[in-house]
Amino acid sequence: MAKMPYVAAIDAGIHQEMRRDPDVLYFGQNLATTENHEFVAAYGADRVRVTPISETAEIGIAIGAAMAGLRPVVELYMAEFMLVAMDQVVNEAPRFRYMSGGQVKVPLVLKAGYGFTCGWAGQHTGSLTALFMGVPGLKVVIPSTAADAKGLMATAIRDDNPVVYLHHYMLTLEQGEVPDGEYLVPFGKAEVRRAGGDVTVVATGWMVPRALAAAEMLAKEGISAEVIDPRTVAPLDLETILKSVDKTGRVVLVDQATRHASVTAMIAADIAEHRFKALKAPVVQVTAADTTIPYSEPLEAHVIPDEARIVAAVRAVLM
Amino acid sequence: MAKMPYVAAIDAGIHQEMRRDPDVLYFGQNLATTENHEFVAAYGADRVRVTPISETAEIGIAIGAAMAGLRPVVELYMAEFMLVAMDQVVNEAPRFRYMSGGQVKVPLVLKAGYGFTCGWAGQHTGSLTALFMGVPGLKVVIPSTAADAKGLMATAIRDDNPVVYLHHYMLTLEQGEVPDGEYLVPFGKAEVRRAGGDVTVVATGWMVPRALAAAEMLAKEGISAEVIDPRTVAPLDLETILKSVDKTGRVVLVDQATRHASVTAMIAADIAEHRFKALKAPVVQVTAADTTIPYSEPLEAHVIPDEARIVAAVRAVLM
Amino acid sequence: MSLQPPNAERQIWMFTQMVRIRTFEERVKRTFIDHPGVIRGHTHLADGAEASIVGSLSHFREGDAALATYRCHGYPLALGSDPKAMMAEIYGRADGLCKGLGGSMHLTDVKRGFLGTSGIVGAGIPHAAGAAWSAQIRRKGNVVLSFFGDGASKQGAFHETLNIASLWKLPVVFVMENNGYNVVTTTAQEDASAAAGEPLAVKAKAHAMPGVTVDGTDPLAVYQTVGEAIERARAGQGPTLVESKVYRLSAHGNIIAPPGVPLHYPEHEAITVFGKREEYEAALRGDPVPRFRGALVQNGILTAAKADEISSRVASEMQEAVTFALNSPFPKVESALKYNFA
Amino acid sequence: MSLQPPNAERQIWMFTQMVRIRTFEERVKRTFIDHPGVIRGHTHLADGAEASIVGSLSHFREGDAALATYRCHGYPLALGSDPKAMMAEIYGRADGLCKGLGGSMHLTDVKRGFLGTSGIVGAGIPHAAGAAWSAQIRRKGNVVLSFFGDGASKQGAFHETLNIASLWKLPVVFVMENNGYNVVTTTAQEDASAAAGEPLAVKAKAHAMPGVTVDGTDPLAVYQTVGEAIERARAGQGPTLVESKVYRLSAHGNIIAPPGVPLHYPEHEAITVFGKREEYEAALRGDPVPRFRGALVQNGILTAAKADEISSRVASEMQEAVTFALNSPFPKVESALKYNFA
Ligand SMILES: Cc1ncc(C[n+]2csc(CCOP(=O)(O)OP(=O)(O)O)c2C)c(N)n1
Ligand SMILES: Cc1ncc(C[n+]2csc(CCOP(=O)(O)OP(=O)(O)O)c2C)c(N)n1
Ligand SMILES: [Mg+2]
Ligand SMILES: [Mg+2]
Repeated sequence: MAKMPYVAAIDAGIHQEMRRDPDVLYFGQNLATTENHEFVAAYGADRVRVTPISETAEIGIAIGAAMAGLRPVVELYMAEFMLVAMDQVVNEAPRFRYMSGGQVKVPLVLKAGYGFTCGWAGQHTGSLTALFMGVPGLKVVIPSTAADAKGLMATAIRDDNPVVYLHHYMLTLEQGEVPDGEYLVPFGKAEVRRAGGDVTVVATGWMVPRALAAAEMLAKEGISAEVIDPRTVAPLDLETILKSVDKTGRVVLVDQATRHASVTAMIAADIAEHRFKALKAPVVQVTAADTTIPYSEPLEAHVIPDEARIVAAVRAVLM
Repeated sequence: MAKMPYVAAIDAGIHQEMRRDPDVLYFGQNLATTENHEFVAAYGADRVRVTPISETAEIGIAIGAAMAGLRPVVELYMAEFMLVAMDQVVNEAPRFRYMSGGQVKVPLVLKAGYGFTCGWAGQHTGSLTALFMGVPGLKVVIPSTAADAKGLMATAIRDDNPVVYLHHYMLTLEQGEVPDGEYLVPFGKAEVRRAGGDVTVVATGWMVPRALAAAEMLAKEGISAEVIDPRTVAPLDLETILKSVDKTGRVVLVDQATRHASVTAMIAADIAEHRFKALKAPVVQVTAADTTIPYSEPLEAHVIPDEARIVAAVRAVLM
Repeated sequence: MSLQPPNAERQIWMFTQMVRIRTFEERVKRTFIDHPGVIRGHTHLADGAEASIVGSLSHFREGDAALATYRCHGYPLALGSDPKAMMAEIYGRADGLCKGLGGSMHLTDVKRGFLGTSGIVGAGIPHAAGAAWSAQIRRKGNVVLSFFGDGASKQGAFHETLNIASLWKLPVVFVMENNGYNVVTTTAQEDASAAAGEPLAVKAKAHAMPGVTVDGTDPLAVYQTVGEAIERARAGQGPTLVESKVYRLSAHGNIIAPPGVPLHYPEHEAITVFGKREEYEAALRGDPVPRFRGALVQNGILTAAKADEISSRVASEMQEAVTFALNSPFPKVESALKYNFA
Repeated sequence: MSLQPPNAERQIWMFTQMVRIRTFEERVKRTFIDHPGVIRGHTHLADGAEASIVGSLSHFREGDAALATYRCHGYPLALGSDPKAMMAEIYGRADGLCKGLGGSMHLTDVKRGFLGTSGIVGAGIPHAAGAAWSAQIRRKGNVVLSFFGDGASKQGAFHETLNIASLWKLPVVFVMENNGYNVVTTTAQEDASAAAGEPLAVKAKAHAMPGVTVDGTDPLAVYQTVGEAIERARAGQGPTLVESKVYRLSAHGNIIAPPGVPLHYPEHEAITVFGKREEYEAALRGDPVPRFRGALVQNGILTAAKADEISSRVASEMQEAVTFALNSPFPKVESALKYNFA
């Protein structure tokens, strides 16, 4: 175990796999522009390359390289930049295996930060997870801790399918204990971050620490919240969530996205269908206000879910 | 009133507005390539133009023209083609008014067919509505009848915001009565297509006739289904849906999309939060199977929701 | 670079492949009349482009790869795919090349180096560059061929990819089949270079890449031009843009007809939309298949009798493909849920 | 086409605008030290590009429009926007040009023809073409200026738009500010033309459009080159690609620092990443602001005293902007929900 920031843990995951498997590539904009670059120095310019600002070609090239047997990791920096190449992400990469009747596989990782809610304003602050989670053939990963950042990245690289790996910008420097040596975190297994019996709180990314902080505040009032972090939303470990609902009968779902673009709506709908009997209260979502993200600090803070809103939602479902 | 096919009604809506307002433009690929083209002949080459296969530029140009005071309607043919220009659709058009503090408006219509489930296979058959519905600043329209096709198109053109107008391919030649003369259908007002008291069925696009057919079958068993067509999913007329749930206490939501990419999940989550007390049964979704759409006919039919699956879902929520 | 022309045997092979493509496409087209409803969705034929396809793929070696678009029936035939499995795919059957999941627009035969086809215009161009990156770092002198239409050069993906391929000297050859039309739009109506009377190969100039134009109806000219580009690529000197000028002899596709309207192939848009029957008839006079046959007979490489024999052998082969495909069962419905994930 | 050079008064106006842009940017930069935390997110300065911006916008007329990127502080100043409102926007205040909703990357001033700025590389280029379509059909001889960086020419949007603009002869001028870098990547590392030693203006050749390269640190040269392109556009002869070679004198932006790391401006990447201090110092010796001042003084258009007076007037103007912005209140939180819809 070593303490390291989330961002270093992501890199550790990439290193682990690049050392192990010569077919892993790592490329994207504004990396590896000198020979001293950590990855270029370690793995050479065959496997580590800087690209132009051409997301469509970058992701398209990753797809072709994957079909030809390599395992590309594309550095995208910000999830929004995938929008200019959305066809490659949702209508190319995840389709080829299927349309070819299983002849090809397309193992690649699209690594992108998201949720830059510290003044990045209207076009760089989105939480786009829901755009990807429902696409058959695509996997979607959202680490919220340094350990998961490493282990989920390694698993993403070994996975034989296209994976969207979304790391949260506000967690970049969060320190965490990270297992040394080979470390893999399985897909489709939610983590119960805090056990509790009164209410189930589900959150992803930056909303996980906010949910945990809210649980801490609630504990002082004698309310015991179970906080679940799905870690991967495709595949989604509904089982762990439903098991918790069976126990608590009450659910609050927290998402940094706007309500009708949220992952939580998908989960809420699944709970409403599969746990009608177990529910003792409405399934409540705490999501961003329905707006483009404003630049000005107090306005930005106003529209993003915070501990107070999570606490209030939990109190409401307990009434 | 005149009987006409859905596709002609869409055109009627565009004509109505182009005749009325010289600022309305109509352009896209593979239209207006001869002087005999209906729209070019009527409105001239200043306002009606064929474009190259350049969706990013096409939609981007529409945005710029809109900011400069015009009202473009972009013919996209298939919703998937918007994916290559997704940044323009979700991160440009709906952002400018907000980011400029209300200085500009971006009135434009992105007209696209969807749901080509008659052998168009993996890349052309998607139901992408949910990708658009949660974007603040964007409106999303899905006409299911010829009359709505005309009236919603006209309203979309007059709206001062970017509107994604999704017409269903399988409805192209469906005949319907369409009001003559100026006709507008308001946004944000769901239509109760069939009144009923036992169960609320919500469906959009091609799923509306399937839901109505299912309701017909259920009526023979003495089950009275209320079928609601939201018509616009952004804004969403939740009120009409919730009112129906208050009456029936039971809900089945039908979507041609896969489950975690569906509009129905958004609506289900809203119902689960706002009508917990009224519900007498689980909120059930009938969606496409979680797969890329296969080419072969029996396989395609197998994965898309049909009357039988809707009927079965209704029976289940009535048990 | 200079390339030996193909020997007589190879030319006969080329002719045979051209006839196979043409005959296959004729059988696809006839299916709409003989067996309505058997082919669904949108189908795009390669008739008219046979010389370009075969001339290009004559240089294919073990380990090379090719990628193309929805207009994809020609390439796998030339690469050795089984026409029975291809026709079965187009008919949506269990014995289809892609198990009935892909259909006409998505033929794929990885064993023969035909890696994938995208139905989204321009989207497959970077895939080819990606496969070329793999070839580059594996250092076995392999090359990738990227086939696409003139219209595709109006997609950003085309330019983004050409820039990277040139910058990285990837072993890829971009073969643009310029058939003068994007559906019902002429190149001059959608392309500034064409409108200015310039060849589309000029687009290579934006990316410090050689751009050449070749008569795509002449298989030996294509053999030469694409062959030189391939040699360059194999030698590590980077990509080339080849504009191969062809004319499609059928309509763009079997009509984007909504349900209710029977699918069929009307005449070429030059006639149905633009009323330019002469243009179409001139193209027909230049039809690459009879023209190459004529040249081979004239040069004594083939006798008329031998040419006829090839044609009739191919006719039986394609009749068998149709029969096989018609008799192939539909896939089991459960198979619809397979293959989403590896 | 030949264009009269600007008269003395106009040259003094140009100099003044250049000084205003430089001083404004210096005050933005100083804010990170003087008032840490007041500017959030990512801020990109125009220092080094003043001659290019002012030379281009000197030709602006009523009804013309300009659009740009996240690096957008320079244009509105030259177009007459109030630096107080601009600084207040960058500080996220209620009196901001965009009410505190947009911030540094999205300055907009519609009344002055500055229509919009996209933070997504390349995305704003088609917006300019769209505004030019409007100008074309309104037939008032108006023109649209599209400003973007060298890196943006690697986005598909750039090529797609140039093709359409050329084909339709839209009245738009594409001003590519080539500062030699996309963040920490040099043009030669990402652009095949640059790697081959060609100017980026060569990309116009793919679209039958004139492409010219100009020294973007010389305001009179830019005035001439962009002016001719504008005349051409107003006359209905279509667009031009102008590659304006500049050097940015600050780092790309105030560091993409995660929360916890204070935002600041380190030195230019030539120094911090590539260790090429000489390159940066050469650029500094060619700094367009003192150079133009020197020329004006030498030509007798301006005395040194008058030049100093301009500088000190501008210094007070920008001090006022800072003071105003610091004193402007934050917007009411409810205003965060306004303006999503018209
Ligand atoms: C991004 C995108 N836009 C539009 C289409 C619709 N479409 C299918 S084929 C085609 C024409 C393509 O023309 P070209 O590239 O010249 O190829 P050809 O069909 O002539 O071989 C179009 C517009 C598409 N498939 N993808
Ligand atoms: C589509 C997209 N990809 C990546 C980025 C991240 N990014 C912001 S500015 C920039 C550099 C752009 O370089 P250039 O166009 O030369 O403009 P400059 O900043 O040098 O003025 C990059 C890569 C982005 N904003 N949009
Ligand atoms: Mg073509
Ligand atoms: Mg630059």
